Amino acid sequence: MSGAGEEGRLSLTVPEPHVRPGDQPDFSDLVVPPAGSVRRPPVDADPQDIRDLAYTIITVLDGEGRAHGPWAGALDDEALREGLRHMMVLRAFDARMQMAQRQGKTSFYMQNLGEEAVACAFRTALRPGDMNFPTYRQAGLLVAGGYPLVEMMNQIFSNESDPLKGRQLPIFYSSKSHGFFSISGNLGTQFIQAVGWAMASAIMNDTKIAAGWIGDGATAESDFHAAMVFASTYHAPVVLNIVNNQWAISTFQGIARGEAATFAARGHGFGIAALRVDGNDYLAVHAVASWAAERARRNLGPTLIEYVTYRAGAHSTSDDPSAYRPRVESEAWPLGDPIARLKQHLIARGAWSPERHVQAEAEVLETVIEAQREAETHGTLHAGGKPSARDIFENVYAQMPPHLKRQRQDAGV
Amino acid sequence: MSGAGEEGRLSLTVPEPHVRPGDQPDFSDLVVPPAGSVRRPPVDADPQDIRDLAYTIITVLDGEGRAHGPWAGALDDEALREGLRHMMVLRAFDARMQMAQRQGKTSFYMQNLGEEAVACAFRTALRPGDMNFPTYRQAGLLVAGGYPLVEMMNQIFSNESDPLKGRQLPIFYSSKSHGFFSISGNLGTQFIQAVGWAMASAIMNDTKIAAGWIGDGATAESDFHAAMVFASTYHAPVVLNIVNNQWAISTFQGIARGEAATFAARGHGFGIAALRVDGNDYLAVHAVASWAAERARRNLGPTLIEYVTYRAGAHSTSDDPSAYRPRVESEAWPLGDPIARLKQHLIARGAWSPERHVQAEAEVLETVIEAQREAETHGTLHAGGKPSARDIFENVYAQMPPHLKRQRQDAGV
Amino acid sequence: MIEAIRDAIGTAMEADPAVVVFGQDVGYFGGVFRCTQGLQQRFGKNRCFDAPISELGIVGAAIGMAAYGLRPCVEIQFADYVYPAYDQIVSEAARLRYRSNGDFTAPLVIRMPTGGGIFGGQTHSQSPEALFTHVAGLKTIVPSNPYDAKGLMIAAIEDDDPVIVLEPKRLYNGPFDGHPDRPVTPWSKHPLGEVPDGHYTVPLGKAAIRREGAAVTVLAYGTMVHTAEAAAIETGIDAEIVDLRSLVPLDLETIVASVEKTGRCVVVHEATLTSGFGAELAALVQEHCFFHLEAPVRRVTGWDTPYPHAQEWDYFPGPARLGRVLREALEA
Amino acid sequence: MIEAIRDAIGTAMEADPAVVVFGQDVGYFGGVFRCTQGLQQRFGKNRCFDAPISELGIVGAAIGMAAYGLRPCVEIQFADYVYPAYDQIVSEAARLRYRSNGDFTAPLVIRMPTGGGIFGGQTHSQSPEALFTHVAGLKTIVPSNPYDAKGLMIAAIEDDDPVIVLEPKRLYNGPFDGHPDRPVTPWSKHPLGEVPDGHYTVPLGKAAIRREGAAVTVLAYGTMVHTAEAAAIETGIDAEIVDLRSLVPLDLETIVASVEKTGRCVVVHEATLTSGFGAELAALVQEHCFFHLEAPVRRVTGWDTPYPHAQEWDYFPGPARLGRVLREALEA
Ligand SMILES: Cc1ncc(C[n+]2csc(CCOP(=O)(O)OP(=O)(O)O)c2C)c(N)n1
Ligand SMILES: Cc1ncc(C[n+]2csc(CCOP(=O)(O)OP(=O)(O)O)c2C)c(N)n1
Ligand SMILES: [Mg+2]
Ligand SMILES: [Mg+2]
Repeated sequence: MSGAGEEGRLSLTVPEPHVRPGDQPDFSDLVVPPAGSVRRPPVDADPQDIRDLAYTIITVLDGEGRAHGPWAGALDDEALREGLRHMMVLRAFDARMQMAQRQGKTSFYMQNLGEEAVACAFRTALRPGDMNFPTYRQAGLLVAGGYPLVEMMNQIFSNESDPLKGRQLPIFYSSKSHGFFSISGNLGTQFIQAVGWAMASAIMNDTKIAAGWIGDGATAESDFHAAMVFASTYHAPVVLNIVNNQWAISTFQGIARGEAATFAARGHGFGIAALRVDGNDYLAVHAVASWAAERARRNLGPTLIEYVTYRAGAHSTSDDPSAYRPRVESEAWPLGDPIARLKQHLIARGAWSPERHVQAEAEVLETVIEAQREAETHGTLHAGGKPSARDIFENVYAQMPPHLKRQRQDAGV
Repeated sequence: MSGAGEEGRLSLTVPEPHVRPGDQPDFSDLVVPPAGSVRRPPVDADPQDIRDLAYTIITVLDGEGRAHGPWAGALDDEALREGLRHMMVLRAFDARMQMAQRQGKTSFYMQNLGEEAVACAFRTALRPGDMNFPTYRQAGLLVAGGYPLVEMMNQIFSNESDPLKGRQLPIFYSSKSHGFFSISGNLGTQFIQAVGWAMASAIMNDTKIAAGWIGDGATAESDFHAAMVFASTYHAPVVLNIVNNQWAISTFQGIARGEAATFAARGHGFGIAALRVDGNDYLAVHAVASWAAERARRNLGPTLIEYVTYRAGAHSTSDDPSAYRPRVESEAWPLGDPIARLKQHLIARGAWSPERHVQAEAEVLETVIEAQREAETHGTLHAGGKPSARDIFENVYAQMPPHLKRQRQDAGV
Repeated sequence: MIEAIRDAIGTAMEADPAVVVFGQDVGYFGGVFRCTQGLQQRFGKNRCFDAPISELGIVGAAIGMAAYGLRPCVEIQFADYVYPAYDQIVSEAARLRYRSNGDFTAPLVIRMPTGGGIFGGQTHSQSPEALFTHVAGLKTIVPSNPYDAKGLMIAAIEDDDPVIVLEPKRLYNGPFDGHPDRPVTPWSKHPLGEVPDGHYTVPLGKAAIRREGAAVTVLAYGTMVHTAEAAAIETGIDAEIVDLRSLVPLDLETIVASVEKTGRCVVVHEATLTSGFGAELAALVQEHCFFHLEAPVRRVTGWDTPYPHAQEWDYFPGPARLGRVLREALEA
Repeated sequence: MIEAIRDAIGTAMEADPAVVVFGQDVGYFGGVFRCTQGLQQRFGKNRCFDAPISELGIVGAAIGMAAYGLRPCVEIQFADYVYPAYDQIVSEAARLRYRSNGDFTAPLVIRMPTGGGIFGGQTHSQSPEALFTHVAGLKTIVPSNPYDAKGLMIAAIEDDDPVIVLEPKRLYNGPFDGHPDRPVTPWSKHPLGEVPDGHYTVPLGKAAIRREGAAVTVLAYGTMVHTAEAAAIETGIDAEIVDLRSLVPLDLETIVASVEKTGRCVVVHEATLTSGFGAELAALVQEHCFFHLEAPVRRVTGWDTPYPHAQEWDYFPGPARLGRVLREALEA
């Protein structure tokens, strides 16, 4: 801090990442405690007694893929293999759709690369009827929730079978039946909506809980604050998830976080239980998510979770991160790759093998390609079946008012 | 928390004050440590090392008016008598203007009753050129800053000498020369503006600092969050003041605070130094304000201060608090009355006497009445000199654009 | 009109357990204008409660609740304070049905006192209706009397789309004709002050002719309906006064029929002139009635300035200013 | 046009140390559309820096800075994301001078890419100009070419009032005439693509006639200026095209002169129809040129729906739709 300690001329501090393109990656700030070393409080813990959990990182898997400590052990082989498959499907899906965008089959795409564990593992802590309020980087919720890949692609291609009738940007999915709230392009807005949904469930003495999602960068938005205030005041049965993937387009997390040690610590000023977890550790994410979900279900109030992960890809197909961060930064990321880590763990526990993995990769790719083949029979953005121009005028209101009827007629559709 | 601990039906929590009209006041939740017992860290303390200061109450004066501890001792007799006078003037001013409103001389009024120490003592920690971004309940900043009472009244009466030309609601003062930013009717907005002003001072390598002001209720607004984020990120030389006077119109502070222990704790999630102080203790407020101002001046970053006080009067002349809180609650307020406490202290230190106080009361009243007499020669809302209808059209823009000229002509003024 | 609004909300809450009410000071206290008084006692804290001072939070939470299946009816304490919630209204409530193709919807009501006439200065006097009418997916209504207030409010709460309800605060305690110097007449003396018990609706999208006339059509809503009546009486002009009631959807048919009959049209509102809803009305009228119009459509509105405090009655488009333009419209 | 904007901001920063620039991704990276590229290197992190993702914070902090005496020029990444800042813009920036009687002012510029044509869906395509033109105290400008973009931007930064600058993103890389199927022509081939070095201004409040004509006046701004040119050429109609450039203040004189000459008027914009700025234009034109008008003023605009993704070209008011209305306007 320039000028600190002395009275005199003031100066502005603008946080800056340690490294920029050309520099050596440097994650020395990221202190990761040994796997299994962080305590697991009871779900009815008083938030003020677990403040330490916001300043650490809950990790289960060590560097050799072995599980440790009180957060381990909830998932059996079958569940873990299923989790691995979800992440592999998501990664293959991303790769294919990224390519499809390059081929002009759609206008835009956003990958989940490197962050697959967060949404995929979280999803398994939920029950039917629970509702997610996701951002654009939680496609894993749909994949792990069994939503058809073809439907996702129909949306991405804005084709004649697009469930959203071509109205939304690619990947802005919506599925009430799969507990996936309509994605907004406006950052943050869904966070307070999740709290409202959870309040509604409480008002109706229902049993369903909600989960809100937000990126590290978007925590700066006003909706984040509103969500914290309302969740705290009404003790809402909601899990509030911050996916800290280190970047917000070109802006490193320090700009949104400022001088706070962690994003999880934001919970403390609201008396909200806050935990920080290794977002690339499927087991840790699942365990923490389950803890928070149970807390919500028992009417014990909201939980704020920060997932420490890394956006390994570009922000979107409109972005090229080599302009603002070292090309090799992703490889230097200390928490590794979520798929590689779970694979290693499964092998270590004798429930998987390198050979089965190669075979699974092929199967997964085949599944995705098969889905794409089917989706493309319904068209892609500029070719084949399309939603109708009439769809522009539908669903603005429950019933079309006279002025829209006039306009639709004007449009000649 | 209903249903807590068991899975089952959820239910909504709506915080409720302990008491309502007819009940006995109950401030048992308010834990006030002994005067002088809270430590005083160096101004360059790391925010994370002083988190305890957000969960306590810094008090200097004890029940007998004696000063104690490390936060005492900065002000001499003269300064304290001056402080007493400021608060007495403000109280007399309030009483007269409240009456003037009842007499129809203005449309509206808001008192500072019971909270006089906060703004009056804070003001003395500032230097010329520093800028406050106040709410409507910091008239003490003007009074303690030597702004003419007549000008304040001219504004309140919207008369021909109103510096704001009748445009603003009564008490929505503005005075750049007195470091008092134009009051907005929109809660919260000024908090982030204070941060921006402080950033500007830092950008220009200036020496001036800013102070933002917000009520307990208004901390729920989005601007509060923006202010915290920007102050934290850019290490702004700003003092961010939360005046927790227990009420937001009819709503007790628990609705805005939720499950947090204090409002000061909101600073922790941003790495901002946070202190909680007895807002009815002139000495404590002055000491804490000076600490924070020095911190800002030394470019050591922002400080968040929560002043624990009590809105002893109605919210405004449009409000009747007996509809939502016990009539006698104010008398039961554990932190007493700021004027009585400072008077007691001055007497205890031999610098004041009951007789001088009575005399001072008379002088103060005379001063206020004299100012009112003068202001009324320039008119009151419905009688005497008025701002012009032409003033409606001025100062919308720096230069009046053609459409406003046409409209002014239309208006025939 | 306060009683009518309270009655409407209570009736809707009675009829449907999904209706919940919250906002600043609306719970225990019953709202600063007392529009929700008694509802917490009657329906419990679960269904009527105080909210933190976050308009964003109030509307954002209401959207989440609506997506769950409730029908929140929330209060913004003054229309002047709706802007912090503007993003949630415009980007979320208004577009949720569209962007999810009907998978999620936001049937909520956002009530707010609007308009001037109470010496409220710039932050207690605004009329922001045009900021809502421009937004596809919203409905915007402005009642001018207790009968309509109740019927429109119930219709709004039962509507499956987000509805903005602007309540002219100067009408809360009686019809106000724009003469601040005259004593306030209570609603009990006004034919539309009588409010039937129980459930009824006034449909969104239907205007009402408040006064038949042949010389000129006045398009008005809210407080201005009464000001227009005063202006017609005082000038003796045979004005037809159309109370729009609902701005979106708009009853264009009634408007066009009236203007085709009179051949002249004056639009009046309290909001600032430029890009006010009067612009839309003037544009529509000239478009649809061009060959019937004998004079340009004129607008009588608040000036393009913030709403001043002391000069309230120089700002407010009262009967004198309206009357002058009515006369001019007849002379053109 | 990107280079022109960057050049304008750099020129203004050079001329006045009080000009500071910030917004999301505008610092190191230079903005997602690269409009601030190189400014941080040139002027230092003190004067060009990244901001947290809080539009409210960006504008709120800028108001504080402006009150201090700086001239902030901030970027909102897309106009669609301005709503979280709407309260600070409407309640604060726009009214600060007024409410403090000039004691405090807010000379700031809020830039934002606007309009459709890039398959951006509902959140990267909006044209919210009418939400600013309704607010007294704001100025709102929309450049249609690099020459104007630079001159207007410098004028905006030097202006003592808050100015909203809507930058039609579809024009960033070349004039776009509404035919998505044709190859993009670069600005270098367009006469107004040539941008003089150094300091110059285009005054706020002056329209430009882009094409003289006698048959009908087209009022347009931003991308629609080029669409209108295409429509005129393709229909062969002798249209006079007025590029408004500044919506508030508005060059009513030029508009009235043109319509009095042609006797017909068509307004075109991308924003939704109802309460769009076209309503204000239509209202003004019929008011001021009533006895010269031979046909109603017609509006060609985006539909009253959110902006769809796949049906972009059915939504966008292209030359075909405009051409059809031009023909109808002549026949009326
Ligand atoms: C209100 C709003 N402001 C700005 C944007 C533009 N924008 C889109 S994504 C993005 C970065 C978000 O970063 P983060 O929240 O960390 O999420 P991530 O992309 O890393 O998953 C920005 C600034 C937006 N979509 N909405
Ligand atoms: C944006 C906004 N919302 C609502 C209001 C209405 N309002 C005025 S004062 C007030 C209560 C404020 O309480 P607090 O912040 O605790 O300040 P206090 O009055 O206690 O000093 C409310 C809700 C407002 N002025 N602005
Ligand atoms: Mg991120
Ligand atoms: Mg308060």
